[in-house]
Amino acid sequence: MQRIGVFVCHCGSNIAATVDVKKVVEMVSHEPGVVHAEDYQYMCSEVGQAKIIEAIREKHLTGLVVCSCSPRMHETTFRKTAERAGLNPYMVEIANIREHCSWIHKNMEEATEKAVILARAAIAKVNLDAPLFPGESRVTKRALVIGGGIAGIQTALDIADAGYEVDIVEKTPSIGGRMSQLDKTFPTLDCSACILTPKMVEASANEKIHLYTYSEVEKVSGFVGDFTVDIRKKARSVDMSKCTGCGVCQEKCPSRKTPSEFNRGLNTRSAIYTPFAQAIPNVPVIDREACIKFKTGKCGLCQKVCQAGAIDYEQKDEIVTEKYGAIVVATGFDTIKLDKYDEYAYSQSKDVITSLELERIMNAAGPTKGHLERLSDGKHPKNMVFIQCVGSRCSDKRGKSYCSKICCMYTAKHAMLIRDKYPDVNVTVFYIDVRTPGKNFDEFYRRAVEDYGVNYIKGQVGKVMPQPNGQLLVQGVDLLDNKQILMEADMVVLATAIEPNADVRRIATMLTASIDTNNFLTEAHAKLRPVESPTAGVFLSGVCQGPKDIPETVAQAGAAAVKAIGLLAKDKLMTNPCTAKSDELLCNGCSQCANVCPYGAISYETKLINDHGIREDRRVAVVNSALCQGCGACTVTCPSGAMDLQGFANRQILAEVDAICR
Amino acid sequence: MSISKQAEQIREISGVNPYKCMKCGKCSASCPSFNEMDIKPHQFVSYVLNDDIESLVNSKSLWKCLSCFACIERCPRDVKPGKLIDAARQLVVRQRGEAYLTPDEIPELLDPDLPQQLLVSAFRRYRR
Amino acid sequence: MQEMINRAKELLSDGTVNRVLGWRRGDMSYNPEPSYFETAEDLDANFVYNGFCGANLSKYMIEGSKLEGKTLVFLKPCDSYSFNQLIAEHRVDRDKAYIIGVGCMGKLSFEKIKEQGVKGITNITIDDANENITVETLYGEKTLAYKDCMLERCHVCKGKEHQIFDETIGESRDTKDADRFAEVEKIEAMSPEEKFAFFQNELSRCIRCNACRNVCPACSCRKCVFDSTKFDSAQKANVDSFEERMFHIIRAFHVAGRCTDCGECSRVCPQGIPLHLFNRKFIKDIDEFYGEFQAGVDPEAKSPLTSFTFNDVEPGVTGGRR
Amino acid sequence: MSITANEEFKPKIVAFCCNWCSYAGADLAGSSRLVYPADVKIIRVPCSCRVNPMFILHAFEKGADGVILCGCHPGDCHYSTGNYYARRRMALLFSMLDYIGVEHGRTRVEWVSAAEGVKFSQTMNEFVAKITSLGKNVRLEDLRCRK
Repeated sequence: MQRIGVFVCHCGSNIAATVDVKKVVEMVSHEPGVVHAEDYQYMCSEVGQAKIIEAIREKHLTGLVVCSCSPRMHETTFRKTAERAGLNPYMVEIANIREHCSWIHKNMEEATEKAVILARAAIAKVNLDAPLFPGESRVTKRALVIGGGIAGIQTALDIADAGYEVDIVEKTPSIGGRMSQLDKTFPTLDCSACILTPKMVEASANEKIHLYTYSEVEKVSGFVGDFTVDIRKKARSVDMSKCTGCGVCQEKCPSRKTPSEFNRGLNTRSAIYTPFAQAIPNVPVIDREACIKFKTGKCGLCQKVCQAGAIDYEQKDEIVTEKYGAIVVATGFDTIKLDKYDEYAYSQSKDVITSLELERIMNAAGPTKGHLERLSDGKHPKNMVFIQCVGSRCSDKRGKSYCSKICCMYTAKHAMLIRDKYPDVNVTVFYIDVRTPGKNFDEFYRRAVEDYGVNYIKGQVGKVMPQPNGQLLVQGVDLLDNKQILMEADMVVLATAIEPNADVRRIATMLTASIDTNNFLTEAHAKLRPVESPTAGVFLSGVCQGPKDIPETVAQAGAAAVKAIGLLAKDKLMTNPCTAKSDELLCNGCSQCANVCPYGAISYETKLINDHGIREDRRVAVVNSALCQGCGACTVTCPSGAMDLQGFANRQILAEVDAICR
Repeated sequence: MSISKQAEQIREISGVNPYKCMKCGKCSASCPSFNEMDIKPHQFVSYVLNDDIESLVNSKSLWKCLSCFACIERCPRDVKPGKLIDAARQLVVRQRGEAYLTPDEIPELLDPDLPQQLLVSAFRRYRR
Repeated sequence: MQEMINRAKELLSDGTVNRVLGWRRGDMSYNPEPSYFETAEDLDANFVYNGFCGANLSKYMIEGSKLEGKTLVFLKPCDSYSFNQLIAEHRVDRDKAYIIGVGCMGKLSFEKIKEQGVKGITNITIDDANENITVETLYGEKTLAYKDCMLERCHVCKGKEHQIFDETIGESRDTKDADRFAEVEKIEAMSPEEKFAFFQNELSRCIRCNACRNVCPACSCRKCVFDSTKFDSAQKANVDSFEERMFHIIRAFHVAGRCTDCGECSRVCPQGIPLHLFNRKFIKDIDEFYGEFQAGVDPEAKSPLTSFTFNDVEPGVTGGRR
Repeated sequence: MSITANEEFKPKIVAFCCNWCSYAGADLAGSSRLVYPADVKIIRVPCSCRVNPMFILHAFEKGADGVILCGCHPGDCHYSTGNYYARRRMALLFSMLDYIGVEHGRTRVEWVSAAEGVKFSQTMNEFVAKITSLGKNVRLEDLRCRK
């Protein structure tokens, strides 16, 4: 029989306001095994923990039940407390009487009754707890960064700077990401390429950093400290070791009709291409869908003109398997599709564009060589209308419920740049709210209004109507004036909502990292662990976690790097002792458990078993506790009940059920 | 009937939660009858929230709304001012008792200037 | 039968096998029982194979696999599914078995014979064509159609093909003349009250003798969870209908995806409870939800409960189908 | 059903929640103060695949009126595939319970992510209402346990 101490926390008034903690103490003190019960204002405080330690020592407690907040919050705290008093940390169970009780119930009697029942269930479980001891696992001193945008590059640079090997996997032919598509950056208006390119060069030159461009993560197995990752290096059709990056192949390529991904489809590119001039690596790839040689077998022009003999039509995808201790996800974002927003006429008029498309138009290397012109007729616009919150802050099914965060600032930037370069252009911005929290951000927006004369109108646009003369008729509202507005525009720019890159779902599944309803990766704690995913060893960098601008992305990239470095700096990790364990005497050796194990942690051995005097060789399941993550899939598959999960044993869960149904 | 009871009824008939409104004005920006209205579509919500159903019911807007549903279609917050105004109309119509529109009455009411859309939506709404 | 005995004697004498697993003559003509034979004399005197040899010998090979040398085992077509399933679960050793697939003309049920109003049975003989059986009783002879006396499972026969064998002896007959899931569908169509009453009635007869469990080739655990302290589900002396229900559901769940529908549970139940209705419900659901699956056809195939697809039906949808 | 008219029926409901998504979703429901009836008691399990059909039958045996299993959304399981197995197991178990005449609606599976506090609370409210309308579980309870 255990000697159990029950500690009921008031959590200030968080619990005590709705749960009669004194009554809980009184009720549980009669439970089997309970030899001590007390309550305190804040159990997690130093004083509270000291009370626990004192009780453990004085009453020789063998098990603890803490009735407090969620175990996700303080289970570790109280386990450490127990350990300090010499008790095995796994002899601690938490009854969650805050999140699952006091915070959601209003009636004191009801909440108190429930708190007692939850405490009883925890007591029943502790009664069957057994001391558990963590094992050790090694740490591979190498990190993987998925995504080669500014977030991934910064994370990799920081990790490499600490002296660890780091690989970047980027699915496009070059690193650089979204930032490489931007023309200027707010709030200082410096050129995006000017600040990004040096970082790209630094990443490629760093001997600790290895770039896998035009590559994708194919498979991930293992666990924190010891991930095994298959990387598919897609066939580039160009030998990277031979190519000099002279660009002749791209000039000569006769297939030039493919929409340029980099220029958002506003112009076309050749079948053999680098996405942009400063691409790193500066080695083109052949788009086999577009290449005439691959489609018809005829052509081969690029091979003929390549002095270096780098073109290799025979190249095949290659799978590289690497081991990593930590993985950082930096998969970034894309703009949403606008097919559900017919009212803005995006699909009807070439002169209705997204802000990212405007970035390309404004860029000297873009489709218009940096000249602001209408894509329909090449004419210089006189009136431009910017529409904010297109698809953002929409709680209907068409858009995204969140604020995309960056649009207010980049729109101010666009407006300012246009007014600066072309003072003859009238710029009108329709906004719902202008949101500019951030250092020098509001000043930046005010400059657009005060110094550059940008016309900001509070109110949304209802409809954009393309006219037969090529003009766009914009119907909006000025809410402050209470007037409907009908104005002609030459170009309309939509501040399109951003969303996580479509690939993130696949990657999250491989990493068993969770994603929210908007496909953003979930952080381990919204406030306190914002760069860690709930999956140990997986960290988050950049917009894959939530909308953010460049300074925030870089800051988070650094934070993710620090977390990864902290992990890589360890030689060994303690493993979770709540693993599956097979009872050899009961095991049939039927292999069903191994069939469902996601980690390949179960193997079979033929062992000499002494079953109550019967000695025979039997095929029995053996769990590798370093690989087992403790999901319990095997325990349910096992027909004989030989497989059980330590810390969540069959008998323990049944005891909890009993306590609840009593 | 107390005012707040009316406001409650409007919410019930429309199925709209006016608190969801973020005051973006897209409804007013979309409204073809905006200039005819004394209370503008984006203001409907605050009249309901402020329990001033009286003004809403007595407004010109009540009968100027074409039920074209542009605001309902485009509202990013699922607030749908068009449904609110429709609910206010329902309130009035219900108070009048049996005076629903019947197809026989239509020819008398026909006006060459009447938009076709109004006719269709009138049927959609009132022929029960 | 003689051919089987002759071949068994040959294999014994040339040392291919050390023993023979077959059916031994019982005290009555209708109750042969599974047994080992180690000598030619024993085979000649006691080996029997006829319409009453319903017993599935596969499960005995779990122990047979542990014995010295090879064992000759006779398997009927439907028994061979069970053997394959046991191979899949590493419970029998293929190399320790010499399998002779024996023909099967459908197996008989003593209960079915009695049900036809025959009392005071002293002896039963089967004609060579397996068309009729002659029942000698205290009150005279009676002839019954073979078909009317067959086990339920033979009316939904899985076919004449052996799934695994080293050689075959004898002809088989496909006796299928009913829809395998007709009974299940009938119950599914009942109201919840009728269903509950139906099973309440059937299961109230259970005496928890464990015959179903002991005969079942899928129920081959070294120690059953119902006998284990780990689950707090060990047998209680004071059984009631509730516990029978839980026992039979859990037993059916444990063999779900592994049950070959051999029908042994229903055959051996001394209380005549149609236990196959549980297993067949799972089989039917598995077929419907996850595609047709017959345990014991391919030892390499993954069982439906240890595999999945990304788009499986949701439990809620399933529960509310009707 | 043996409930007297003046005695309000308070169902006993056991909710198995996986540690990574649904338990966190329940926590979020708590920190967002999203009320649901106190009749629901949550048991934390590492993964929905840890839930043995036996646990569910056992709960009913001991007098639970409803059992709900919550796990990560398919595809989002912390252990990659656990909920896919749970989905098959529960599909078959629930179908079997329906087959033997246990009112369906007493068992439910719901996928609730860590971000879905609202869904968790809504689900529990719905489930409690459903169980309350079904009344006391008399078909699966072991009557001896009531003594």
